[in-house]
Amino acid sequence: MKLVTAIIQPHRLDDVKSNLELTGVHGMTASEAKGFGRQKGHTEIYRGREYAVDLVPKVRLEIVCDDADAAIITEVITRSASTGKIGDGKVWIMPLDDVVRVRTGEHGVAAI
Amino acid sequence: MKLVTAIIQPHRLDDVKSNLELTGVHGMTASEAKGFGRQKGHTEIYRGREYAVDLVPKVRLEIVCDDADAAIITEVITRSASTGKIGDGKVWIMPLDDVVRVRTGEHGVAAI
Amino acid sequence: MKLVTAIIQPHRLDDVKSNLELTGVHGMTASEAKGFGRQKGHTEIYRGREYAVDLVPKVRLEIVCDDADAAIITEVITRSASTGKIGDGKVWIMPLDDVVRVRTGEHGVAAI
Amino acid sequence: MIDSGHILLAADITAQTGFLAGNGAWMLTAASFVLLMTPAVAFFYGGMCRSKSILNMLMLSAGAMIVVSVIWPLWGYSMAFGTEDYIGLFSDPFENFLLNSIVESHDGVFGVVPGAGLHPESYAGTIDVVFQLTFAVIAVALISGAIAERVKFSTWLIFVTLWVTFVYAPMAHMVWGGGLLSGEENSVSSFIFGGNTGERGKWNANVIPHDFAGGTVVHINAGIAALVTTLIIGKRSGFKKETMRPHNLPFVMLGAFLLWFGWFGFNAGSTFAANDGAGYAWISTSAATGAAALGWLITERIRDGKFTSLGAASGIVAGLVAITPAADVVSPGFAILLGLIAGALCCLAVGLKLRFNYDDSLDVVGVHFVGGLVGTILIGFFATETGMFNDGGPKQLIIQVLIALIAIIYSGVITTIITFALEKTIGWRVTEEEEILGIDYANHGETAYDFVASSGLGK
Amino acid sequence: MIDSGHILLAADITAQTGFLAGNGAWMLTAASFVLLMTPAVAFFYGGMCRSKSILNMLMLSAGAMIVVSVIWPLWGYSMAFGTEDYIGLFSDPFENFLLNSIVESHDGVFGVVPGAGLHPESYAGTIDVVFQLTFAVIAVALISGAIAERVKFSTWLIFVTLWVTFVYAPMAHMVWGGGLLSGEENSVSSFIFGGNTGERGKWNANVIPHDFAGGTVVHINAGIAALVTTLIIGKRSGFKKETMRPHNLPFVMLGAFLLWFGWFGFNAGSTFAANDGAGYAWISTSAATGAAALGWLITERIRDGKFTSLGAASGIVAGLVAITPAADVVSPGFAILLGLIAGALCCLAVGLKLRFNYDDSLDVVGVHFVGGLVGTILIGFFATETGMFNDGGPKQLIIQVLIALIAIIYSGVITTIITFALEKTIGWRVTEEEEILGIDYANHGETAYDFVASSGLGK
Amino acid sequence: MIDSGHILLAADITAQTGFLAGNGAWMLTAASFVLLMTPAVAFFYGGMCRSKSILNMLMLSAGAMIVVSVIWPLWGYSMAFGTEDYIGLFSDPFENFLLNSIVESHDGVFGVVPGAGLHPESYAGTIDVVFQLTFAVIAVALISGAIAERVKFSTWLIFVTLWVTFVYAPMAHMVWGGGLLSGEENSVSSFIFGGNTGERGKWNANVIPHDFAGGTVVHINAGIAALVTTLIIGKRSGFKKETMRPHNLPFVMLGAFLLWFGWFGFNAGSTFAANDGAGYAWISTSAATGAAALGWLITERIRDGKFTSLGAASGIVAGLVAITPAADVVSPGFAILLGLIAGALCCLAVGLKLRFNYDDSLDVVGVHFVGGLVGTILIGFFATETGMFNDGGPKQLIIQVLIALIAIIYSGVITTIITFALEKTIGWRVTEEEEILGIDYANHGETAYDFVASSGLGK
Ligand SMILES: Nc1ncnc2c1ncn2[C@@H]1O[C@H](COP(=O)(O)OP(=O)(O)O)[C@@H](O)[C@H]1O
Ligand SMILES: Nc1ncnc2c1ncn2[C@@H]1O[C@H](COP(=O)(O)OP(=O)(O)O)[C@@H](O)[C@H]1O
Ligand SMILES: Nc1ncnc2c1ncn2[C@@H]1O[C@H](COP(=O)(O)OP(=O)(O)O)[C@@H](O)[C@H]1O
Repeated sequence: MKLVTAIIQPHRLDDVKSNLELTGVHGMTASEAKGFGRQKGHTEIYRGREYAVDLVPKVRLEIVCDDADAAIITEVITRSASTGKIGDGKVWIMPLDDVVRVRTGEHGVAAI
Repeated sequence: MKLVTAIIQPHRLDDVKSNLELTGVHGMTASEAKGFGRQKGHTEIYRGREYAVDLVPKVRLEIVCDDADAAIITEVITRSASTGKIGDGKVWIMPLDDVVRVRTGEHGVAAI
Repeated sequence: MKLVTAIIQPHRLDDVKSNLELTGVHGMTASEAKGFGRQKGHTEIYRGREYAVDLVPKVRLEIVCDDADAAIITEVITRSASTGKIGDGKVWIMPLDDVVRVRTGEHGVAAI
Repeated sequence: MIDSGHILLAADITAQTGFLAGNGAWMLTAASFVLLMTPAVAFFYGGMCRSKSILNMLMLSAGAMIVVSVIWPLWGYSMAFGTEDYIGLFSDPFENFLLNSIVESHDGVFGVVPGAGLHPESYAGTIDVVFQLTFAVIAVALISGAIAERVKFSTWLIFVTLWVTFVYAPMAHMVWGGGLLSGEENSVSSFIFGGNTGERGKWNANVIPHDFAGGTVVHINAGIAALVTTLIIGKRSGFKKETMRPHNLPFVMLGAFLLWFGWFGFNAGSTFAANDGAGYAWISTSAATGAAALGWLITERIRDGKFTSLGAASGIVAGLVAITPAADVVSPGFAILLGLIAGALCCLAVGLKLRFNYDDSLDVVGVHFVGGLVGTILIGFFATETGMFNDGGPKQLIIQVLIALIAIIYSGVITTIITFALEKTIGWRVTEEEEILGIDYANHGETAYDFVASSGLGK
Repeated sequence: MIDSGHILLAADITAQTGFLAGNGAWMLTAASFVLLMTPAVAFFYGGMCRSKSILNMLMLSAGAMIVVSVIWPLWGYSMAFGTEDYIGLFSDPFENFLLNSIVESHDGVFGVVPGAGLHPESYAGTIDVVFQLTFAVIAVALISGAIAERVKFSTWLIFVTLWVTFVYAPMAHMVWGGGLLSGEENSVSSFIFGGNTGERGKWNANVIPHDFAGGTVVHINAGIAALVTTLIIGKRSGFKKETMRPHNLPFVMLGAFLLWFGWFGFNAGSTFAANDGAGYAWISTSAATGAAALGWLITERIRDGKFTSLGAASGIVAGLVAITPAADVVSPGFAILLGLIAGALCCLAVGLKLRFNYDDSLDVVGVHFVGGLVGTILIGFFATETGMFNDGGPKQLIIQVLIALIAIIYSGVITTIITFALEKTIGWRVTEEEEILGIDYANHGETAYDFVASSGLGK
Repeated sequence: MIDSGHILLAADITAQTGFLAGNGAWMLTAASFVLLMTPAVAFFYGGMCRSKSILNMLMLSAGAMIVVSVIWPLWGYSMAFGTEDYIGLFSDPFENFLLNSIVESHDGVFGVVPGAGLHPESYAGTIDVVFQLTFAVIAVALISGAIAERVKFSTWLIFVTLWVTFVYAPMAHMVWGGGLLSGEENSVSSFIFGGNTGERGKWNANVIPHDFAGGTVVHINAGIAALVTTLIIGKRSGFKKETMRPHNLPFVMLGAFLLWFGWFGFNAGSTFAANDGAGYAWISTSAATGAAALGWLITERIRDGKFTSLGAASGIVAGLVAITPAADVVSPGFAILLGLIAGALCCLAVGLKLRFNYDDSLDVVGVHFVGGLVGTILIGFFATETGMFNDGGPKQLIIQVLIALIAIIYSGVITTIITFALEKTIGWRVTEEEEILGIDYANHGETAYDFVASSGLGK
């Protein structure tokens, strides 16, 4: 099994989620993240002093899947999250030893 | 070494934590997450308009451990986090190349 | 490729970030986390009742890199994040199958 | 021989000026209360937006306070409450430019209102300026809810200036300053229903339009302006696709609570005296407000199954709005009825924007326009002496509908002109990208909250 | 010949009505201030709950405002302050149903209170209605803190109606309306200590129970009701296992600050006139409040090693509560002493619930019941003329203890009946699962905050 | 035969005491408003700190309210407004210790201020105590902004006690109590410009320093004290390295809004009567405030390209500060001008700390010291009769500069002594580690917010 992790623009989450559902992905875990990269942050001003915010809000998605599905999931995310602008994010794929469903104790693909 | 990642119901955190401690786990990292899966979210209503919240609050736990302990840790988490209701979460296990303790620079099992 | 994950003290983030930049790391993803370990939390008091907070605020950093760079990145983080006090955190390294840049669809090292 | 006339006079003047202090104390307080209503609106609205827009929402209200505080003493008060009348629409902006004749004392005595002589309802003229100022501030601030989260702050500041000058001040003049919508000789009402000149040359209209504390001047006026501006300025990016839930409901409640508090200045202050009438207005106001919140909550419970806090807050505001024109002429029983009706109707009315597809973002039309209309018209039925349910015949009702209509037309037309003019010149909207990223950063270079700075992730 | 009587009369009436304006101005203001205390309580309590319960907490207070605003003009005021007395417990709810005789003017003049004639403490009767209304609102709102985070909103609305009708209005009548706990002829005090009929048939009791602004009527009353309801309704899921820390301490402080502010209306308003006595009450109030906060903070520092902000906020409230019955009869020095004692005692008292295992969630018993009791009883020692430390003998002390006891019994019994009746019929609690998920969502279908919507994670 | 003198007298006294009620009503209200300004400052400052310091910020203000509420009736009022004068600096702290002579009524009548006789500006003496109390509270609370996020709470409480006793009360005496900086015979002004004894032995100075509501007594005084304390106490860890952005700008706005509201009590209350003068002061205050916010925003827009909400909030406060000494003597036009100047200057002045490297954390010097100075000095130009732009010659300007200077020296020196004494004894700072972890936890053992408890991560 694989774990696909994606860092995407927050406003792309809705589209990515619905496209993944269409592809047959029925579960995922999301969390807030802050990105640092080529995309530069912004500068806020407080009483005349500038305050550089170089961490940009991102959403992190984690999806556990069967080996065979990793590529297509990666593909769907990449396509739906892309706006063509710097800062669109990354997707990476990691090998998993096992996955368990807490409720039932099922292991492996059955647990996804 | 292994990294055990668990997505659990927030209100199970206390029990999971104490059971892990009993099992001899002395460190872990927790973070907020939002889950999407079989468990459906809820609907909030604002001035008559419905607002579907389909991301459900979860807690993510990450535990670095010796290869040998991964199974038992997974087992303890699964048991303590389970309520039998849909949405109890997942646990997954990944291989690690190495782990370092920042304070001392120790590597491997000594760093856990 | 590798994924280096670091759990560090929040107030070390600035230094770690700038040292990583000096080392040639141009991207990373950060997120909030709460640590549990040897470092004990603190006790708050509300109307005479004590309230033990044993989860300590931490920052999680994730950096995708070429196999060759993992060691040096780990080294830089360890050095810059260390204060010598209990609770300085952990760094761990995981193997990656692949990484994709969302914007362009590039794979592998080119995507970092 | 003692000079009884003199005794009477001396004692009388001192005594009457005793009223001045009492009424003045209440009017100063009431003015302060009403001023607080604009911050209250700011939080009521601010809590309802997304977290990326609250600062801007607060700034739209703050901008209204700032600009109107400056233009009101310049020409605003003079245009609304001067002595000269131009075709029933406004008075001379230069007559009291910078309040020159009001802040000058004559033999150590400033003027009093209303009228020239001292009587138990008198109070200092300078205090009238500030009381009226606070009404102008909130009227324009209300509009901001309809165009939330998308407009340039600089355009808003100019809009505030123009709208208070060309819409609010004239409307106040028309209704309260003896203009077209008042009961004076040159008014619409006198034209239709006639009247006669009474003793001392005072005009007695047969039917007098009733707008106690600003159902027409403030709420219908701001409500229709809200509709017009949102139609011209257009929808927020994502309207109807995203639900845009309130980011901070406790702030919405804070706003509603402070509005309720401040509204006692608005309504009980509109008797211009600390007398039984003020208490009467306070009673109607709280009774109608409680009832309207119940009306809204019950409607919601039936339709959606829940009593929401946003509903309670909205119902409170709807009740306050609806009782505003009527607070001095409805008995407690009718006040409760009026509140129930207003609460239920406004609850249903906030859905209209989805049907008719205009982005009245925070429901200014549904609450203020509809609420103001309900109160203004129900006077025709409920008013103590002139309402149909009190054997008053239909004349009051007719005139109430009429003044509402004229106000809608006047405000609608002039607001359209102003809004269009700004649209075609400096423009109203920030770019769509800026809007998505957040109007707070776009307009003000700031973000509202930073709870994580200590975690190092704030920057 | 001049008619001197007439001159005197004319000047006099005008002059005296000059007082009406002055007192009216202050009483209108005071009523508004007291109304604001309920939102203040809402935030004081709301900040203390967990983030999943704040909306409900705010709604319990809002619900009190909404319901009481409607029932007070209907029958509440009449039951508390009517002219007829039923066995010393309440007056006729229909005498002034919908305030019918109060809002009718007779020859253009509304009635005044107190009494019939005009004198320097008079003010308009309509204003008295609203001032008293605000006391009823806050009294019942206070109770909500004891049963926070677990009850159905609909049950609460019914409880508010019943409690104000059967507990608050009678209690106000008993103490302030000439009933059992007053100093009138048919009172407990006159029964025990006697009295005589003075000039113009007015009764002079030998000992008069003293409850200036509501130590008994509001705080002991609400405090005991809080204890009773929490005992019947039961503990929150997780009580004593989880610590349930306040989720928003700045809101708690906001609430405490606004309470302090509003309490000047409560106490300095309870002289019913804008005179030196009002200033005197203001002084006692602020002195006792400052001292009580010090008392609480010092106790905490000794016991826990820290001066907490929750402690400061709680100490402020404890001081305000304790000085309430006594503000007009204690010198500044005794006010400070009273505050110190109340602050320290309440600080210790909030621990009782853990020992005796009842879930008075936000410490209504520890602060209002104990604070109210401390103030009521210390009058027996500190009161200017009648207190033991001022050579007054023990009679005042005895009667103070007695009225407190009777109030506890009356309120305790009737509240028990009401709470039980609701428990056995519609029920009080949401399900445990709903409670764990959050009462806000269960009751209102909402969640309070959404700081992350812009990150896309809000839904 | 009728006794006309008696008639006149009777009617007159009743009539004049009619004023007492009216003025009293307004002064009680104004005192309450001013008391609310300190919580307003607390939120204004609290929102500006980092989330780990807001509770402490709120507590510094709360501490000021608590301590001053206790020491003011003890000796504070007596030192400032007693009848005896010690070398023009203060009056006898024991004369009215615990307000003994003020809270005693003589034949049922308490004393009134000002002066002994009844006249239209009279009001009850007890009310004067509370009005003055609220000024002392806010003056010392203002200082806390300069030393935010780093000092021990216990040291602060002692500082408050000493500063109000040795700096505030004397300064109030000097300016308003007939001391050195007043226009009395033994004042600096009379020494320089002379004067003469008029009828009834009253002194008429040729030039009278003007400080209407506390430009010198409150703002210059607190501003210079802020500078001195921050210089002695030292910078926050991370000053100039980290930018330390405001963690909750809506709270900053809330604070600014409540300040604006409360300031009507401050300024319109400083006429001590509910008369035309109060209305006049209200007008100047709102005009200057609006203009100052515009001045600040325009300056920012030119310099930084944005209209920030922090700028609007700061500009509002700068305007309120600057108009404080002048609100009764500038026409609306000059009020606007004064506001514009103050807003622009303060906006520039808050940058000084970075250039001169002192950590005036929340810009007390830049806003209050500079704003107070601007208003105090501009009186010399703008004042209605005595200002240079109104043909008044330079004398008023000279005396204004002089009193400002003397106040700076007095406050600077005594504050230095107090601050140093505390530094050398109990110490001011928490440890650097505690400061980094957060002053809230270090001082109060609490953290402000917990939005995630329901996620189980709160502990
Ligand atoms: N080496 C990396 N490791 C982990 N995350 C990264 C890395 N580089 C970039 N990211 C994440 O991807 C986001 C986008 O990267 P950025 O360089 O800004 O744009 P792009 O990927 O479009 O070239 C960053 O904000 C960060 O969250
Ligand atoms: N494929 C997946 N990848 C990652 N996380 C998942 C996946 N499926 C489910 N989850 C996480 O597990 C949680 C529980 O899953 P859900 O399908 O609702 O219930 P259950 O696991 O009990 O069948 C989800 O809320 C989500 O956080
Ligand atoms: N086994 C573990 N798995 C994952 N994270 C861990 C583990 N042990 C510790 N951590 C993380 O590292 C942080 C520091 O660990 P701690 O034991 O307190 O100190 P140190 O690493 O200096 O010995 C913890 O707060 C936690 O976030």
